[in-house]
Amino acid sequence: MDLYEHMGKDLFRAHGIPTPAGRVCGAPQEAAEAARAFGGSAVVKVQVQVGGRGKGGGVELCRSPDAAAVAAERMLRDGFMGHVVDRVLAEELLPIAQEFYTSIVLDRSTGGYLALMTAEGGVDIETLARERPETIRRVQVDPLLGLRSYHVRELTGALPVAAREGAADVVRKLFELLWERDATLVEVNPLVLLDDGRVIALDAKVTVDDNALPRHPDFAALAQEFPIDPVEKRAKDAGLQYVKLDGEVGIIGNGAGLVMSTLDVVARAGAKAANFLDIGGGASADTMATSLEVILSDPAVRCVFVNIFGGITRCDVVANGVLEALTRVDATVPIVLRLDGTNAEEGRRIIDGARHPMIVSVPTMDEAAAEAARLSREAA
Amino acid sequence: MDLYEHMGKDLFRAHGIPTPAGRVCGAPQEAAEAARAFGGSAVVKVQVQVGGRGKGGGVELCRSPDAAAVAAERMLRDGFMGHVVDRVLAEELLPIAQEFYTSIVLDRSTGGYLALMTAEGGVDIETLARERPETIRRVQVDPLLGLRSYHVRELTGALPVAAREGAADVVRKLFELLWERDATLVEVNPLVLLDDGRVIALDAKVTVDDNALPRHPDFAALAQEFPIDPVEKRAKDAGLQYVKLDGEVGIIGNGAGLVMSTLDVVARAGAKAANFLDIGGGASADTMATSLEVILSDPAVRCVFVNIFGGITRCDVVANGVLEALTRVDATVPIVLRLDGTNAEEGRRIIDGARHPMIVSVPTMDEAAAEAARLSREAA
Amino acid sequence: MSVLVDADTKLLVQGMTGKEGTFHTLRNRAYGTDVVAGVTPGKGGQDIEGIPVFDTVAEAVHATGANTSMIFVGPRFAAEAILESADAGIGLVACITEGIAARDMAEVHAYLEGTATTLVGPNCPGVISPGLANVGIIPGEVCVPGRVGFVSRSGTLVYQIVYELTSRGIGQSTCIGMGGDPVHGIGFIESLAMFEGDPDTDLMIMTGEIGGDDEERAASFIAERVAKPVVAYIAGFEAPVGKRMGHAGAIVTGSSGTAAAKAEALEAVGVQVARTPSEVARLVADRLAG
Amino acid sequence: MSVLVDADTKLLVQGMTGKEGTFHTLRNRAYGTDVVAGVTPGKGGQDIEGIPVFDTVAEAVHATGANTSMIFVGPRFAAEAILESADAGIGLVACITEGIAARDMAEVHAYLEGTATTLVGPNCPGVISPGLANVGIIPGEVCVPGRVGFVSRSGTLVYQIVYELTSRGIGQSTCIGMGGDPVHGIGFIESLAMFEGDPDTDLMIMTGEIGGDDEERAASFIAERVAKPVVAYIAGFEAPVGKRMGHAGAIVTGSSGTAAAKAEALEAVGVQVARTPSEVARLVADRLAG
Repeated sequence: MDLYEHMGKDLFRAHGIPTPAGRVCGAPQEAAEAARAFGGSAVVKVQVQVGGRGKGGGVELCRSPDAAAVAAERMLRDGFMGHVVDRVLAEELLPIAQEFYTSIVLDRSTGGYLALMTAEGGVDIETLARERPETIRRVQVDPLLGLRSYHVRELTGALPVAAREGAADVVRKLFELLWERDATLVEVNPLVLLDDGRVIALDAKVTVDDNALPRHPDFAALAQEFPIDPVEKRAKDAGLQYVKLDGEVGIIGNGAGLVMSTLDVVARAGAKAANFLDIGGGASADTMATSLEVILSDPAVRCVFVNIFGGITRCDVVANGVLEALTRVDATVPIVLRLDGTNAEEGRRIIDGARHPMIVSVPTMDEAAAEAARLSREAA
Repeated sequence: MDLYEHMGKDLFRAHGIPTPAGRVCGAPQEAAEAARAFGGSAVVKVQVQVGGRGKGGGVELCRSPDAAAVAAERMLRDGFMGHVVDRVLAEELLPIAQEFYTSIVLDRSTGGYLALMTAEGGVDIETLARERPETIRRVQVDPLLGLRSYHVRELTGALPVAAREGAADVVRKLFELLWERDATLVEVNPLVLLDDGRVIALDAKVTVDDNALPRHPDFAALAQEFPIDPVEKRAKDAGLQYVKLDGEVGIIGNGAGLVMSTLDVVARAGAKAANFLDIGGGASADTMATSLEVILSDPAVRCVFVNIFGGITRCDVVANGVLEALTRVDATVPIVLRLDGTNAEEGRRIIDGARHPMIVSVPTMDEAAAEAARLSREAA
Repeated sequence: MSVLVDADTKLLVQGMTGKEGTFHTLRNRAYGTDVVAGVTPGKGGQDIEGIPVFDTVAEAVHATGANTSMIFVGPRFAAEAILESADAGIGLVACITEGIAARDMAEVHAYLEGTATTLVGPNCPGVISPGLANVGIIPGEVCVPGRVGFVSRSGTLVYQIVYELTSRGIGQSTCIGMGGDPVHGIGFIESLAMFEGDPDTDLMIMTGEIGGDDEERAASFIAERVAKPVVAYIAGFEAPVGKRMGHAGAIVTGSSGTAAAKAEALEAVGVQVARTPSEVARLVADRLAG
Repeated sequence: MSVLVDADTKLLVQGMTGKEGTFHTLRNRAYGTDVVAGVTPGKGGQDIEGIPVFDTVAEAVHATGANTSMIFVGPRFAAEAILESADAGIGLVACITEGIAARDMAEVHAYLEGTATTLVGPNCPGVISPGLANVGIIPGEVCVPGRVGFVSRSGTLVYQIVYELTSRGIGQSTCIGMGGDPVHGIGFIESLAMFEGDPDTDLMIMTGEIGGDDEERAASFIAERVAKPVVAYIAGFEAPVGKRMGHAGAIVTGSSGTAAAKAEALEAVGVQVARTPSEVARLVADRLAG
């Protein structure tokens, strides 16, 4: 779970990491007031769960309260790169001497943590990593040892002497935060040295491990604040993994790998998937009914491809689930059903026996994808 | 550093480990008062830095305040196995259902910690370990992981079901104590199940790592409470390792291994060492003078064997140190001086040139030991 | 004719007395796996259809000689269950449990480095050596013994692709579901190395998916150390691009994590990359025929 | 003609700028050891008689290719100094520092198990391969090159016994002062194993002392794995018996820890145990002559 910047900064402050003074604003007038409180100027930033705000117009330096109100109004009205914006963060403007970058991230290639620091702030960090990797210091942190003083020394050695002590304090506290709050990423871009010698975090990116949410009830509460599409919410509440896409073939499958694979096979057949929907291990009539409702609520869908490989899930159970679901949900478009694996023949026999007018039963994944593509073209 | 039981129990209580109510008493009357406060009876125990109190008369069950006073008086007067006793611990008597044993110790053979537990309390634990080792559960605890719930489960599986939860709580807290307070041993013998179902620590043995004392100033303060021989104190204050023994040849050497070896060689020559004294790396006149003073203050000493192997220490420096020391300290018995290693010849030349009447210079360790033994026999 | 599990496997199941645990334990036993013990704290002394239950792994190992563990305990306790097995000297642990916190797994991962314990998973379907032993939840019915080694990040793709192989009469030496969690036990490299060294494996299949750089690293390994033919499949060419906040991930791996990049990395070292699951079986058949 | 250190040793000194550090660094260099770097946080960029100082071990390794580290930093920081060297890929660390807390060393010990770093010490005099390299504080003047390997728990006994050997014209392949702290790096077993495998070592000497069970375990190892002759010496037959509170230590080792018990264990497996340091040299001379 990616936290909004202002949430990340609340965590930073709770762990003693210095940040600028700031106020979360839900209306333009609040941004103007914040700017007045900060002496007439403010930085106004959209609060969204994506990066790239600086280049995308999501951050604006405002030299007057009015300018802050105008910026906030624009952001709240227009959103950011397709994301709804329901709040902005207005922060004091500070005199910056130099900009740096630091982060700590769970490194899946080693199974440990990797801490990064560079003195080259204010540039695109991915470009820097590609073109001048030697400018970025990298330190592996063993989870059983934690961040040690020599790690910190190695990292801050990248910075000018004046910033080392302040940056060391920040990176130590970042690791504490990461560890205690089960974050998989903490990133500060930029970390800055101010004219007065302080080192503070101008930005805060924190990603929390979803698997660890049960031990952090406060994060679970935060999750409620993120705007979510009502259809996605319905799927989520039913325990389904659903992501809306921009094609025309609705997809239902069991298992993330198989669903991803289904998207690919449909694409190769010349159509585009309207969604990603993984029902996981369950294939009850309830699950199937909810899945169909979710997908059929998308007006772009011209046909549905239900792709089930029976492993532990038995295909006869799936077949009955689909048929029962269709007594509750109106099939407004054709449904291509592929049942394979455990008890597949019996499942197909059940489907064939029901002779449902909207169900087309096809035995293999490739043929089913071709049929779904054909049907969606016909319906266009 | 071995803590007195009452100090160990203070630590136990600070870490939430249940112990009997108790009072430290410096006078018999205090023990009687304590017994009265506990309802008329008490267990009175000497506070010393050695084990084996139960068998040696160091623990007495007293059924009346008078009996407690009598026991305390005896202990404070007679001491325990040669140790001065300046305090006893009077504790409430509790109804014991069953006795167990548990401990956690730094295990030098693995470099980690080993936790032990057995349901067979009230017996000699070393005998049990030898004769029926299968009755003792042993769990290796990796220092980087700490004591985990499965370790605790494995240990308490040795106990009756009624005691498991209470014992689990105790062992978890023992490990916390050991870790946070840099103990190398925590031992509870016996750990008991009371009639009311509680599991509590009747005894407390805690050994603290001397090397870790700098980070535990409270322990350093405790160390002041242990009675120490004034001669040993003087040596200790001068940074010397000194232990009084019961022979007649005073020993001074550089390095613990060499001093131990010197004791052995003297024994083979037919004499007995009066002490163990390691001057470490230093061989200044000051160090040498203090060492000689310490040793000559022992009336049993009939001659002194100074055994120096010059490694980093140069023998010429040692020779000058010894001569200068003897201008400050009166040599009342002969001194056998063996200088070997770095600059040994020059050192011996300096000694020979000084023609000090009480110094006998001998080039090898074996010959020097023989000479020291001969001189001490002569002086007998 | 296999790696990791075989006829010498003596299986212990942590969390055997739960619903899932019991179901799959009995299923594995029915397949022919030698299931010797279950472990559930507080239930020592009971049994499940004749399989004795112990309070701790150490007791179970002592009593039964178990050498392999399968874990079904809940995500809060599963990481410690792995550590418990490692401390008890278990050589192979297959952790089926889903939802373990990454920090807990990072600790486990670091700890296992100093031990002789191999971990498969977590959040994985386990390992099967067809005809010999099944340790996990891969449906044994879809497998047949043979000489193709198979390792997959995705669980359902294991079933799907094994089914395609079996349908064409291509048997498997061992199928490994390594799991897709960020911190996991053995991966492509360790699996491919085992298959390369297994005299009864002629060809190996690896199926990856978007995210991370496991496939890219596997490609480098194949170039340097693998002589046997490898067929790959990558899922997720059309998958929705994940939202991404920080840059650190991309800096760390130096990889875009896309299916296209992974397929390209593998093809660059001579690995045939199928575009659909059925094409995997076809390529394998062609390769074995050639 | 040696183990652990030799002409390929490229030495880095942690804590080189301190008084002790500087003294022994220059002494080791004068002996012929290739001292390439010093590390002292905050003093990067300085030098000591031409030896460059760095802020971190990683930087020093990167700049100089150091493969061995010697540690003189104070006891509060020495454990981390070992970890820093291990993380920087240093193959051999000799930690001279005395007084490190056992808990810190226990962490280090556990961590090193998963790495390729070998630790000697702490609280030890280091390692010398006479004529090739001296890493530590053993006076090089008392050593001569030869074919006897020597490992000792006690520091001053190293000097004493090497002196006795040299006086008789018996040279040494490598002398290892392993240190006597409760938690330490390589011990008798690892040292004897290295000497056993070293084609230029004909005979080995081990000198132990009272306490612990290192010598007893070494005896078992010798019985099982060592073919070359071993001569031993144990100090402390007459040493004061330590006061002892708890029983756990004795239960753990199952050993009384006395010099007599250790000598007996070694003699039981055919090791000749000398009773005085000079007897060590005599036994070695006899053995080499025989």
